[in-house]
Amino acid sequence: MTERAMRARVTQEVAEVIATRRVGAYQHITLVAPGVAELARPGQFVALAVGDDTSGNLLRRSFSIHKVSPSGTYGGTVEIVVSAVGAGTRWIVERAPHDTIDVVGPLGKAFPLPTEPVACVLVGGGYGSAPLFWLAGELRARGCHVEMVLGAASEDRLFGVVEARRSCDGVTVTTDDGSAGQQGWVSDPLPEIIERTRASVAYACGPMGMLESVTRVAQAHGAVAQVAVEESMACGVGVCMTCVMPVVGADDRTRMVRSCVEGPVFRGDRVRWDAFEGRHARVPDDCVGAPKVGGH
Amino acid sequence: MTERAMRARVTQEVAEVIATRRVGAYQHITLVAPGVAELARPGQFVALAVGDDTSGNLLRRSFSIHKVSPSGTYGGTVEIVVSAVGAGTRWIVERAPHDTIDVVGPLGKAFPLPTEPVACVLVGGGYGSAPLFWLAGELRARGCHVEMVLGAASEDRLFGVVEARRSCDGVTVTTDDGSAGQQGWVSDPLPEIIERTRASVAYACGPMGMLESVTRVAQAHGAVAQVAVEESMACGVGVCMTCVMPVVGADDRTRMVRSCVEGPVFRGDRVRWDAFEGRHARVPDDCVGAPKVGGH
Amino acid sequence: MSELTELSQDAPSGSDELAVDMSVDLGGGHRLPNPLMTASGCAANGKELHRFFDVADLGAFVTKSVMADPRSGRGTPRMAETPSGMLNSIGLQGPGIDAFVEEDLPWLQSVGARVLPSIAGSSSTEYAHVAARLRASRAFESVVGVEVNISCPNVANRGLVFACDPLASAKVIALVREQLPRHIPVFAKLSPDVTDITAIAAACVKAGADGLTMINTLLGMVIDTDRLRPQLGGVTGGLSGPGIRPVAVRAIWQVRQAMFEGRIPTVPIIGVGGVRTGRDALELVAAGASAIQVGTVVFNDPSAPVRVLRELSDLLADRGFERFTDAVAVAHGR
Amino acid sequence: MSELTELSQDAPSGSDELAVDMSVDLGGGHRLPNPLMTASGCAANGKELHRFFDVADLGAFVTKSVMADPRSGRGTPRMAETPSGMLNSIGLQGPGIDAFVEEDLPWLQSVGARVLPSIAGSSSTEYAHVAARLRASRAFESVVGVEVNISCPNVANRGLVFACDPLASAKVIALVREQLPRHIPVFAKLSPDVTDITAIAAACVKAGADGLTMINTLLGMVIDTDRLRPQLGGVTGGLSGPGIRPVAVRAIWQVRQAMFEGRIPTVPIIGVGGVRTGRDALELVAAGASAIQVGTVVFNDPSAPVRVLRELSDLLADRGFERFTDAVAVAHGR
Ligand SMILES: Cc1cc2nc3c(=O)[nH]c(=O)nc-3n(C[C@H](O)[C@H](O)[C@H](O)COP(=O)(O)OP(=O)(O)OC[C@H]3O[C@@H](n4cnc5c(N)ncnc54)[C@H](O)[C@@H]3O)c2cc1C
Ligand SMILES: Cc1cc2nc3c(=O)[nH]c(=O)nc-3n(C[C@H](O)[C@H](O)[C@H](O)COP(=O)(O)OP(=O)(O)OC[C@H]3O[C@@H](n4cnc5c(N)ncnc54)[C@H](O)[C@@H]3O)c2cc1C
Ligand SMILES: Cc1cc2nc3c(=O)[nH]c(=O)nc-3n(C[C@H](O)[C@H](O)[C@H](O)COP(=O)(O)O)c2cc1C
Ligand SMILES: Cc1cc2nc3c(=O)[nH]c(=O)nc-3n(C[C@H](O)[C@H](O)[C@H](O)COP(=O)(O)O)c2cc1C
Ligand code: FES
Ligand code: FES
Repeated sequence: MTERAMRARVTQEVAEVIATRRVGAYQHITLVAPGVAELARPGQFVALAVGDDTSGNLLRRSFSIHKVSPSGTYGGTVEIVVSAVGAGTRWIVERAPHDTIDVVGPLGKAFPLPTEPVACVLVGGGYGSAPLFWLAGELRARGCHVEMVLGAASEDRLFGVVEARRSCDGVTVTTDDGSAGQQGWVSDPLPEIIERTRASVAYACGPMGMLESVTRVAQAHGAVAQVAVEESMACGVGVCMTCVMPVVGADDRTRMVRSCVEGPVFRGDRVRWDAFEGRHARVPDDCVGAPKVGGH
Repeated sequence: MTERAMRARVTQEVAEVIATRRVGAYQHITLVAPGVAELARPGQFVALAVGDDTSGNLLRRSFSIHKVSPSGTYGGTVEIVVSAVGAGTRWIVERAPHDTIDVVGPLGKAFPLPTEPVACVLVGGGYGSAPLFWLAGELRARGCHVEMVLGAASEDRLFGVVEARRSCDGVTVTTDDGSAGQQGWVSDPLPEIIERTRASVAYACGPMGMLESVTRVAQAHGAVAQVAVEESMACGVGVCMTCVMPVVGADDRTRMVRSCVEGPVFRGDRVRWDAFEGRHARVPDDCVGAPKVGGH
Repeated sequence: MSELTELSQDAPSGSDELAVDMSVDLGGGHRLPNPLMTASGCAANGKELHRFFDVADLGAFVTKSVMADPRSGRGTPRMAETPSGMLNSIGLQGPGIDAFVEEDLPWLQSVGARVLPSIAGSSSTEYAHVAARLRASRAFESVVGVEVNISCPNVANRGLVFACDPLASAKVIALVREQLPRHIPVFAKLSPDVTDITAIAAACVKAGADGLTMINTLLGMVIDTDRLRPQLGGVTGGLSGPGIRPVAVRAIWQVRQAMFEGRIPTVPIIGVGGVRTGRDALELVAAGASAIQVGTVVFNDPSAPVRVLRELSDLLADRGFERFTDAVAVAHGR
Repeated sequence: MSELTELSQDAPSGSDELAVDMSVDLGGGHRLPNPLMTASGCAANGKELHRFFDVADLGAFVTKSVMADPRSGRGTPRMAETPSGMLNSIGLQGPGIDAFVEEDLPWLQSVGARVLPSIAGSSSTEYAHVAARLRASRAFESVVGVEVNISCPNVANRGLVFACDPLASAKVIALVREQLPRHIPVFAKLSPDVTDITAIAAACVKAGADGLTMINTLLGMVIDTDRLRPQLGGVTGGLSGPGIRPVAVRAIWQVRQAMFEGRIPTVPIIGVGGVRTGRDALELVAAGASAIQVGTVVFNDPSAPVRVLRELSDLLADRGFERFTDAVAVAHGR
């Protein structure tokens, strides 16, 4: 890593795949990326290039960092959990050991950690649980009581149930179809857990709809929600303005902020959930610089 | 192979690489392509797709068929010899055993074989020798006396010297820098060989400049030249009209003909060598449909 | 006919097994069994691709643009590969209309193909002459429409391409329309290299075009960085392939939008530009195309048009469509 | 300064070790150490990329087009990946010119960058206002030129983009030119979505442009084939990336050719469009570009501009050039 990368706390490196294995519906991939491994914090993500020079897929794909091992037999490693949904993720899951992938990271803001040993609930939807085990470890190291809720459409889309039992003080599993754990959504058991553990923070990562419910439930039960969002990103490094979403700032004004550099972790109650509709987000009328009637 | 492919004498198949090895400056690749192997004749070529669905390289790359084995442990195989010069050939030479490549073939016209057991000289420049060993075998099976001239810029760019000694009645090697065989061009020893063996046909494959000299020398010494050309091809199957060159037809008129379907083998004395200049070929003024002065 | 009989022993032909009614009428009462076509200049005149699939399985076969006389085309190199596309400068090489109607068209008819001949000219009278000669062909029965490639240099106007000028385009279309019987729809093939494609579309439809084909190639250029000169013999060339698909989708969308708004009378649009898969075809269809041509991608996959047909039909079935035509322009007003 | 001192301990910066004299003067007597630049809107305003390389190593840093007031830009999704490119519809999100001159420009100056601010407007007077405010900035010393993004919808003309109309383009350029001191060259950034780009180029130069930047994005569109509606919140968007490079090379070639023929006064051209490697940059240079911007490819490789600089310099050395400027437009007349 160059001194610049060190100072900038971000680096770009050609990472070798040293392990890749199927876990339910996902692929769990381990990359040798010592620079990223050294700098990363839970909640941050990496952006992977797709294909080689002949590739027609120019944009990087973003993945939460599941785990880092800053040193080891191979030098530092970074692990990610990938759901193959399109051309880029399909290419990534098809990589074999010893293939290389160009990685930029760590990117974005990490989950803020409480300064006191408070109770926390961690909520993961699908592969959204990937960054939470590492977070759980850090929280418990600070003396926090940590419970986890893992939810997914079906059993094969749950990630890390065994690891959760190992790394947390309590684990609840929900599936939409009841194929594992209790049938329903992650928001169903959440009120009871927050109340019982007197949790002050609910950390969540998963689909937008889930993050909105977690925020609502947390607020109703006196906890702060910290949610890691997933917006379409072209650059991941803050230069393209494609990944924006409406978020309320410290001055109480809404702005379209870049989720790659000012996120992906936001305080749930700052996100303008009212502006989202399916995969689209409107610019709220009261947003700074919103188009005036008849204007741009 | 479908009945259509059989009748059409061309097929498209996803071929597995079963062997690939470095030979001097080239990569010798063996593909499992039973359909192509069954239909091919010496002088024909295959067109390989570059990359997978994510590839930005849309056009196929053409390669002379070096050898076919219509049956065997793996089913029929096709061998090619590749010089990595650009993005596509680099991708092809990087394929490892068990990787797959999409192949269309066999394409183009094969070398015409003499009906009588006449003497023949086969001239190969660089990897241009690739299709000649198979041709030599067929010629000798018909009782022809076969000598071969292999030429290249330097020793590492010669292909198949050992194989030539095995499959021919005489072999001469030339290199521009004298690093192997006699120093000079393939056209230097050619007059002596044609005269001595009373060759009626000179078959040649290699760069355009070489094909032109072989044609000239053959003509001067009473032999017919059959040359396999190499023009930039977008489709390889006769539909795009990019691979044309000026060739004189049976009616003595010059036309811009497609080298992928009417070639790649042409009678040397039919090719309008006067129209070539570097990598460009002009439309001769007396060509059928040539632009009129002030016209298109 | 013996060839056709033989064919029925092949794997069942594309259209038989399709889950969706793919048929479409582009005018003149010719109901095409499906909307897939070759693109002019990317399929020659049929024989070559017939080795890979039955050209009668296509909705229609679009031939290489033909002019009055035989043409040698340009010198070489005539192509350059570009990222997700290519550049070509063929210069409309072809046998001329006489050879076309005597050899190519009868052959296409003999294998049962429906044909959409593409015609070209250096002057509006040349277009008219080619259309007239086509009409007089003994194989004219196989023709389901005529595509007019107006992206040709107009010798009367310093070589400016007809398709860049609404008046010149309209004149060509009007003259061609006159030469052909009413039941033969005329399609004007538009160039995207204009400031406002809806203006050219409107001029063509007003002049009698029964449909529009969009888009022809974009004007582009590649420099050979070894020899530091233009790579193509013809200096500039036409850019095609998946890289330009977003331009095709936009052009189709804009013209179709203008039809919805009543600024242009509604006529069918044939979509072309960068189609590689059924998904790509669906993009053009949802934007407003009633038929789809596959051009450059044929160079990558010679049987692409029939593959795309299968893929498109499967995607439509997945999305609950019973008829292809219900998906045309469906993305408008969503 | 401490940051700059620290930097010298990094790997030696790009320009020190280059084999060729890469310097270039684009007007106003500002000699740039090299011709590599970021592209407006593809590099934000510097801080983000400064984490990957020293932005002062660039010939110039081109900032995101700034307008008079803060703007939220459009709703999302704002992007779609396309073959060898992408589509974007950001809607010129930005902090407005006041914040730009108070925060962004001083920061760029503090790290030693040479800046080419890009300005935009919805009316010609807005452009003039933004230029005037820029001139009044305390960090104006860092400015080596101003790029005028005329690919904005003109509210006075039904939202028609300025760059599609020679008169509207000329008016913007003339007003901006008036606001800026003589030693600050003004570059008009042209759109390729016109029938004749040389006509727009000529109008801009006549109105006072000291140079031209070519090209902005092509208008394109992608349809989401799952939901069968336009993928972008803004329906259409700008197509960029390597797929459009042949269009950029052609535009630069045509305008440079018009300069050689005396149809347009000769001014420097800044080339942009699909540059991924030094080889690509050399294509644009040989066609006529005196400087090169790297846009979309930064999203693939954040340090692409300095990598391309190294690669370009190596290629020029291989080809026997001693000075970058000798390679500009070298492909003409070969
Ligand atoms: C901060 C962050 C963390 C993520 N973590 C994970 C993870 O741990 N595991 C995982 O499987 N996926 C994760 N994703 C989603 C993952 O990035 C997308 O699934 C992936 O980019 C889709 O690429 P594709 O080529 O398969 O799909 P395509 O649909 O072909 O992608 C086309 C384009 O859209 C972009 N895109 C599409 N969907 C998304 C999306 N959901 N988010 C961002 N960009 C998108 C792609 O980057 C690409 O540029 C994360 C996304 C973000 C933003
Ligand atoms: C009939 C025939 C037989 C051939 N046999 C062999 C062989 O046995 N071994 C071998 O190494 N090479 C052979 N070639 C040349 C080989 O096809 C090219 O070297 C290869 O296409 C270059 O691809 P690239 O991606 O590496 O280069 P690039 O320069 O990146 O290619 C760019 C484009 O130009 C085309 N192109 C470039 N050079 C050629 C060329 N010489 N011929 C055809 N198309 C070209 C490519 O197909 C591609 O579309 C043959 C060519 C032809 C026409
Ligand atoms: C090699 C080549 C030759 C072409 N010749 C013609 C032609 O003769 N007439 C015509 O109208 N279009 C011609 N085109 C344009 C195509 O028909 C089509 O409009 C364009 O390539 C865009 O579609 P695609 O991206 O699927 O190729 C040609 C295209 C290519 C690549
Ligand atoms: C996300 C994005 C935002 C852009 N924003 C601007 C802008 O604000 N002003 C401008 O003049 N050009 C803008 N452009 C256009 C680029 O500066 C450039 O002209 C174009 O993308 C072609 O270059 P490329 O292929 O290297 O990206 C933008 C391009 C992209 C991809
Ligand atoms: S992804 Fe480019 S700014 Fe966030
Ligand atoms: S390569 Fe297409 S016709 Fe020969």
